[in-house]
Amino acid sequence: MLIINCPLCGPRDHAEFTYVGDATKNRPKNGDSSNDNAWYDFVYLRDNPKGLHEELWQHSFGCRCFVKVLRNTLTHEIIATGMPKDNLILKEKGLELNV
Amino acid sequence: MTEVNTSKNSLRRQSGLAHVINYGQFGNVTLNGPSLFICERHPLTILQLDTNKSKTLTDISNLLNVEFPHTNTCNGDDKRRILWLGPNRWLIVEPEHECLQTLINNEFNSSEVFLTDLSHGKSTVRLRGRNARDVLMKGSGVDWHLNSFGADYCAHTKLFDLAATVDCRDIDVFDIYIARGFAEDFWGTLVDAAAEFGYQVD
Amino acid sequence: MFRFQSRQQQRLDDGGQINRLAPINFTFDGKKFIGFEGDTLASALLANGVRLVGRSFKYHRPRGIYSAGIEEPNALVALRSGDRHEPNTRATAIELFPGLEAKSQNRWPNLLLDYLQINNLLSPFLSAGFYYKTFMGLPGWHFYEYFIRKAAGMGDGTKFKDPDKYDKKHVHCDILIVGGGPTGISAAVTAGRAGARVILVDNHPKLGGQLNGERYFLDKKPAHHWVEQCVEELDGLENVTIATRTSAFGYYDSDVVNAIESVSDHLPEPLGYQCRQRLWQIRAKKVILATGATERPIVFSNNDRPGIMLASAARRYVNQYAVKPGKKAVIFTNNDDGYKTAFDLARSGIEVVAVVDSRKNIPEHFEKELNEKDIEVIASSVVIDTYGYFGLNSVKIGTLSHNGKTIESNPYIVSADLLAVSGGWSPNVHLYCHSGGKPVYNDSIEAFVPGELSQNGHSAGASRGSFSLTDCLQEGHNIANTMAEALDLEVAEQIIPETNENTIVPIEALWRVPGKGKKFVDLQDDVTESDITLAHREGYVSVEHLKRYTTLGMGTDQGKTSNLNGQAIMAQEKSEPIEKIGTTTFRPPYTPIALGPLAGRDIGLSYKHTRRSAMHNWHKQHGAIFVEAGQWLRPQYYLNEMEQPSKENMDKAISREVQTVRTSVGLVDVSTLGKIDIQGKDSAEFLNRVYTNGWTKLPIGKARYGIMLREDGLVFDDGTTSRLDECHYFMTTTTSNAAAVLSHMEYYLQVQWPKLDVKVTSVTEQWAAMALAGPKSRNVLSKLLPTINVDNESFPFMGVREVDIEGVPARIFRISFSGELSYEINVPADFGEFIWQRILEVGKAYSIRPYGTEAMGIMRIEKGHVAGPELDGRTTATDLGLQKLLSSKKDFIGSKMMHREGLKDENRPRLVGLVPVDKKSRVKSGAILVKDPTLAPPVPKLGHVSSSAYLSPTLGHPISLGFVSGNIIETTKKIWAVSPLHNESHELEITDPVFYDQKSERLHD
Amino acid sequence: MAKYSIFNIIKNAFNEDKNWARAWRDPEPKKSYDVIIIGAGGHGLASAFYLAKNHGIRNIAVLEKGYLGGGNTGRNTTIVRSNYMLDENAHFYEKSLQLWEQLSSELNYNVMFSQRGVLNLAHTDSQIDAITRRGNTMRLNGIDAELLDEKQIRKLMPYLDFSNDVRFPIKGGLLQRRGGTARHDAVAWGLARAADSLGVDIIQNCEVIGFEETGNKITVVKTSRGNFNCGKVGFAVAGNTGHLASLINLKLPIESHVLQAFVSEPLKPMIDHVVTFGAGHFYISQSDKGGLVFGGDIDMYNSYAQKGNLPLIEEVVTAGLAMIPSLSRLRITRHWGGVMDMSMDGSPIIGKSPIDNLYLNCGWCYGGFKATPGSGWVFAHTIANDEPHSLNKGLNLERFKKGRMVDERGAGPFPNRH
Repeated sequence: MLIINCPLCGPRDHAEFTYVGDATKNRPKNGDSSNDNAWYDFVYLRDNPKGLHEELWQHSFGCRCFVKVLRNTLTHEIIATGMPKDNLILKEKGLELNV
Repeated sequence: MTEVNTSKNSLRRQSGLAHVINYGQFGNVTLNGPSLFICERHPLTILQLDTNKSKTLTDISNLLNVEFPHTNTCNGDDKRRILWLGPNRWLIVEPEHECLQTLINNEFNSSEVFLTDLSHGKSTVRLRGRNARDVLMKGSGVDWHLNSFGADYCAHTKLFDLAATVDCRDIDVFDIYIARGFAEDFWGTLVDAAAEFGYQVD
Repeated sequence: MFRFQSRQQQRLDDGGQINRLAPINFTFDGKKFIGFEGDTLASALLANGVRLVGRSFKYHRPRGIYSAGIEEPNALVALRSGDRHEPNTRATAIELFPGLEAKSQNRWPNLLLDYLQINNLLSPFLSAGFYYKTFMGLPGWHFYEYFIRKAAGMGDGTKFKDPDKYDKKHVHCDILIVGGGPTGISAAVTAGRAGARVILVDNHPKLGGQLNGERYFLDKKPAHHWVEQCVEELDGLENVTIATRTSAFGYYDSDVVNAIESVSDHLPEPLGYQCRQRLWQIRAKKVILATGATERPIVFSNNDRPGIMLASAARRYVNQYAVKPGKKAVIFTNNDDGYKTAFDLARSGIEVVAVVDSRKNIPEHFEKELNEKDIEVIASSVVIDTYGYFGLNSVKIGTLSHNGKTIESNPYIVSADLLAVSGGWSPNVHLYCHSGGKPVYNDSIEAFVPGELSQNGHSAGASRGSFSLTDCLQEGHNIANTMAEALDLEVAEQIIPETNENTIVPIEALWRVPGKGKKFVDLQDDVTESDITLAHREGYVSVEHLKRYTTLGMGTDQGKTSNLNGQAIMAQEKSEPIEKIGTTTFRPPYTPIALGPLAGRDIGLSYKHTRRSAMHNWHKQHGAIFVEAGQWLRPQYYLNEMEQPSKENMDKAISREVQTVRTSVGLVDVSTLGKIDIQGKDSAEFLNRVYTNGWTKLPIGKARYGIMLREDGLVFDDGTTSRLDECHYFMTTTTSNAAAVLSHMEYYLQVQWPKLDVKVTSVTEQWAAMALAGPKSRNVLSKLLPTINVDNESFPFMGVREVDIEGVPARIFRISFSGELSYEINVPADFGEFIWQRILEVGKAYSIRPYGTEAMGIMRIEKGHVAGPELDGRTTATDLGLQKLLSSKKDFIGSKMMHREGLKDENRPRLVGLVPVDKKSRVKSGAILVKDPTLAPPVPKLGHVSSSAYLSPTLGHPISLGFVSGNIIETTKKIWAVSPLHNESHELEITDPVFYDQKSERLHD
Repeated sequence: MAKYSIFNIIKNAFNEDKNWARAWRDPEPKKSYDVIIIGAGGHGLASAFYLAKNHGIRNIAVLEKGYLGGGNTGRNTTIVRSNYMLDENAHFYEKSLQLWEQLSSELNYNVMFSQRGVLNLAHTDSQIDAITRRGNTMRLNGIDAELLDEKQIRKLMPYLDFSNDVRFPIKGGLLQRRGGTARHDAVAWGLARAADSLGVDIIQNCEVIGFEETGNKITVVKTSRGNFNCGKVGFAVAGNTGHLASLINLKLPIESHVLQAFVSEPLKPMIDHVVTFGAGHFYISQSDKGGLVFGGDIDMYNSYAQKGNLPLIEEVVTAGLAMIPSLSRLRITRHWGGVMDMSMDGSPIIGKSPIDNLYLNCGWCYGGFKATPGSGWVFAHTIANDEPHSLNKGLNLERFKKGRMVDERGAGPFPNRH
């Protein structure tokens, strides 16, 4: 089990959250002239790193906030959590990005 | 325990638990009597309030004369209670009497304050007694220890696999809010978990 | 003093931690015995002179009791009977309780005369992996398998439901201590005094661990005085919880440790309201692993006979249980531990024939006591072989050559009925490894010990290779203090008691004794030395290959006593250091755990919570037959009082309900539809982005139908949304997608478009919803709302009204799923049942009736409305004939990806109506559409039937919705529906999906 | 290669099994290989075997970072079936099933392929409709399938819960009799032995650490045991594909997720088929050793950790007891996790890649084990001919860009929902 520290509610079992996925994907601006590759990349392609992974969870049984989590996919260690706008990787810079 | 109420509809307002509650003492009740007391709080007015205008917030709390609580806490009493729900979102709970919604609507601009009536969407159960925390421990991974979850704390969590809001009214008194549709099942699970301690339903 | 008389011929007259005043009756293989409170089944059997308790897995060799703990490989029994039957239970871990019933396993017809002992003779042909090399030809493996399976397996399963209850518990603490031996107790005292929130778990009925099995003195008093004194202090500390009979079985992520509390396994059956077992989910800031160590055997010929056991076990039987495991004992050891056993056995009046020590020099500090007790030590010698089929009767001893590879001089045989073996101790690093740690090899103790830390679980005492009692006590104290400091608690004092133990002389590794014969490495799975050498010869040399090829360590004991020996032998064969060979991965659980506690109370009808609408109980009382809709229960149809549930009555009820709606008026519970309240000044813009059609121009008081796509351009969900106010909307979703749609919208609002001022809230439970449908629905409504004008002009199609029905605030939407004039009435849930009944009363005049999901389903098919079977996550708006809802004037979710070539392909199956040519055949949904039903596979598939109405009471014949490849629709009007599963095929006519009221006139006036 | 047979077993028994030869060599790597397959799991070994056997290519290396068969091949729940609905999957998995039926004799190694039958339970009318559609499609594709009603299932599996206090009653099920189980390790070992005997170099403890490219071609594979020149390269490292691809800056529509499994203590025969629950994530079969093998769901979050995760085990067990209440007092001896390549539509990717001489065999989700021989068969063909076999045409990488997803569940581009 993972214990995720919700920035608002505090540490909770991951069973209270719904996993959304890779938080580093940028959605192409809705307005922009359709760039197929950008959309293909956003919807389908993943870095799928073995090591640090910045991901989104929704605290669906709690405050319903979307929470950003920086987690090591090899050890499951959670390095940091924050709100969607936070850039955890920058925050934790100095961390080697592939463990 | 049922709240006093003056609502013209009270006679017809039927709780989601109307068909499951049996009053009396059950489970492993010892000579010192039951160590748990369970009852429904009904009918209640439960109003969700959204606003990101702090000024407005102060005005409303003056109107309701209850402070809006900070993250993971609650303010007020059984007459009027406000729970923190999420960012800029609160739950106002009181025994049904006047129309709280109109009260607020008349005072404030609907583009600044967003109200959602959830009075009928939630069932409320009060769990009281020296083993109350032991029952909560069976259903949720929140740290229910008095030092981390004392009076006026609230938690939105997964309790016996249901989305629940737990409000610590007092050291061993808890109000639990769950979705009305699951009320009957939740009640069954709760009393089953309470049986080993012996409980009384009033 | 009164002493109970019983045939416990091997019971010592005094000593031990058993209660001689509390005799307990039990049976083994039907024979009656008596033991004492404090016994395990194993100690009670030994007390009664029972040595043969089981048969081995593969060769069915007679086996006895090998250990005194959870590591037991041999003595597995079937405990209890009937619906409480528990196969493969370790006799050494069963607390004796009155009426205990145990049976031996894996033998037929009985323990003595077991036919499959033939395997023992065939063993030369049954070496490791033999089955990979044969049984390949016809009639195929499945044929041979039948017999092999019968021979394999251990105990029997059961057919009955478990009568016992199970429970779960979530706890938190600062410091979790696993293991209540000297280390754990010492740690608990220090941590407790420091004021930390402490939980101490131990799988035994009482604390003490190894101390209970030894004759240690602490501060000159027997060790149990110290234990009792500590327990008393700990019980007094409210910040300390002691959980006995609680076995920590796994160390998981985020420093979560799970344990099983055996609440009533030690009782004949649970007391009222008591559960059998409880699963603990322990969230700890820090963990102290004081899990001790396990003694291991030495591998020599016929080292598996009843009467052969671990040296420490023999010691524990005399010391803790006051049982003589034998009369004449030989001790075989490669370390000091064997001497402790020799002394304790001798002290208990067991004749110790000899201590066979593979080491050259005997530690001096033992000489005095050896002389006192007149025990002979045979140095640099080994046990070569043993004798006695059903139980040990003699032992063959020989001297090791200098290189240890051969036996010198002429061996000799001594008679003995007990052989106590010590091959050294292996720290229990299991939990440390679960936590992510990698063990490292320690030469001084010849075993793996914890290496670097992975999480916050620190090992202490024997579990990190510190075998001296003083070290254990000291380490427990130290680690607890270090942790207290880290937690900003004040450090506590504790005076470590002084012990009476001798200094320990390092072990000299001896893994296997040279020579021929069947030398067992893994006693439970009958893995022998030769299996391992064969594996090496054939190249299965990595530890995992070794394990999987020979099944080493794959039994219920997971190789607690065998893994290291096996790995060491492989290392010798490869002439590599053991370190390099490594260990197999330690997997949870540490000891096998029952499934019951993992499910807790979520069994039977509580498997998944049931969700009920506000009118549920009315439905129940009025003949509703319910159907699952996700977690919801919905009325499928209603039977009249006279009708019994049956296929015919079902059809009757459904047609009845459809006809009522089509000709008069009906009422259906639609509370399960998802309802979402949307507020905020950007709501219209937001809806514009989530829906494919336009929303900016929707006036207040109007509803609109819309579909949502996923980012990949396929249809996600559909429903209506109504504008209640300038910035206030009310959305409905399908029942199954209610939660998904809410999260979907929250995601875009919080993550993608945080600037939009929109608030969404689920109000599904707040509103009880019912659809009043049929040509007479307006009449009913107007009676219900005498003061309001509900005629077509003032309350038009897609109109929305907020009204008051007899004092109940209601929202009424003039929308229709059935295709009839229809009003969806929403009232606050507590009023649901009341309003529902009022409508039926008012509707009586028009012979109104409630209808269920079946009738609703038929009518939506008649009307060509899509639902679940069409919205299957693989269809585009165009597939569904909804292309007109795709706005080209704006961007919306999915608007980019929906243009990919595969999604625009002309040949994609598109929604059609289907009517059997004979106008009566019932076409199954799930039938496949083909050109010609007589074709042989593989048959080209042109589409499928998605939804079927076996009879449309309205049209008087069956109808279906389905999908047909675009190119076919153009060219053909007829097609075949085949269902090979039912040997059916029917010719169908392809029609428009809207069968009923194409112009939708009935909706509009 | 000394033939395995009952006679040889007896012969060898008389000299204490001293004459058995190594099952496969432990060769010193060569400087250069025509084809380098990365990953000595079932798929990699099968690919090498069929490259050598069907296409006459012999200068092949299979690189394995650990020990062969140590990945998902050695930790899956060993189920073999071909009960798929969509053509792209159905024909491929059926070919694979046909190869299974002769694999033991083809390899002269008993992989214990046991066609005991695989049953998928249905608990609602809509589930019945869904399995009906699937079963009918199978039959039209020439794949065996039977629709059973509650009575027939009761007869076949009396231990299922047919009582009244059950939350989701059993309404019917789809049975594929030709489906079943196989001994997973034996598959890897048998393929290794057979491939080795055809000259394939299986190089264990050899981790790939990078690639050298010229133009749009891989020229050198860098490993912990030195650099090898290569003609063509094939990835067969399901679970680790994402990581391996990152070494050559290739992004794929794949996420790694952990699938949980566990096994009970050995018991006398009690469950004779493979049964899948329809109202929760749970399936079960009994191994020949007697252990009940339980499979469930994935953890839902990206992971490369082959770890057990208890909350998920609890969920799976709860579903298990809902299906078979009498399991309650039986015990679990070990639970573990395997790392799955979860693709964006739940179907595998097997074919060419954007790099000229690199071929992909990945995205197997839970389908990997049953695909083993079929995967090797078509992958070998694809590598040998530089174009896909008709059976894996539809399972290409471009399908996502082109909007031709193969989505059996209709779950959309969410890897953890397939």
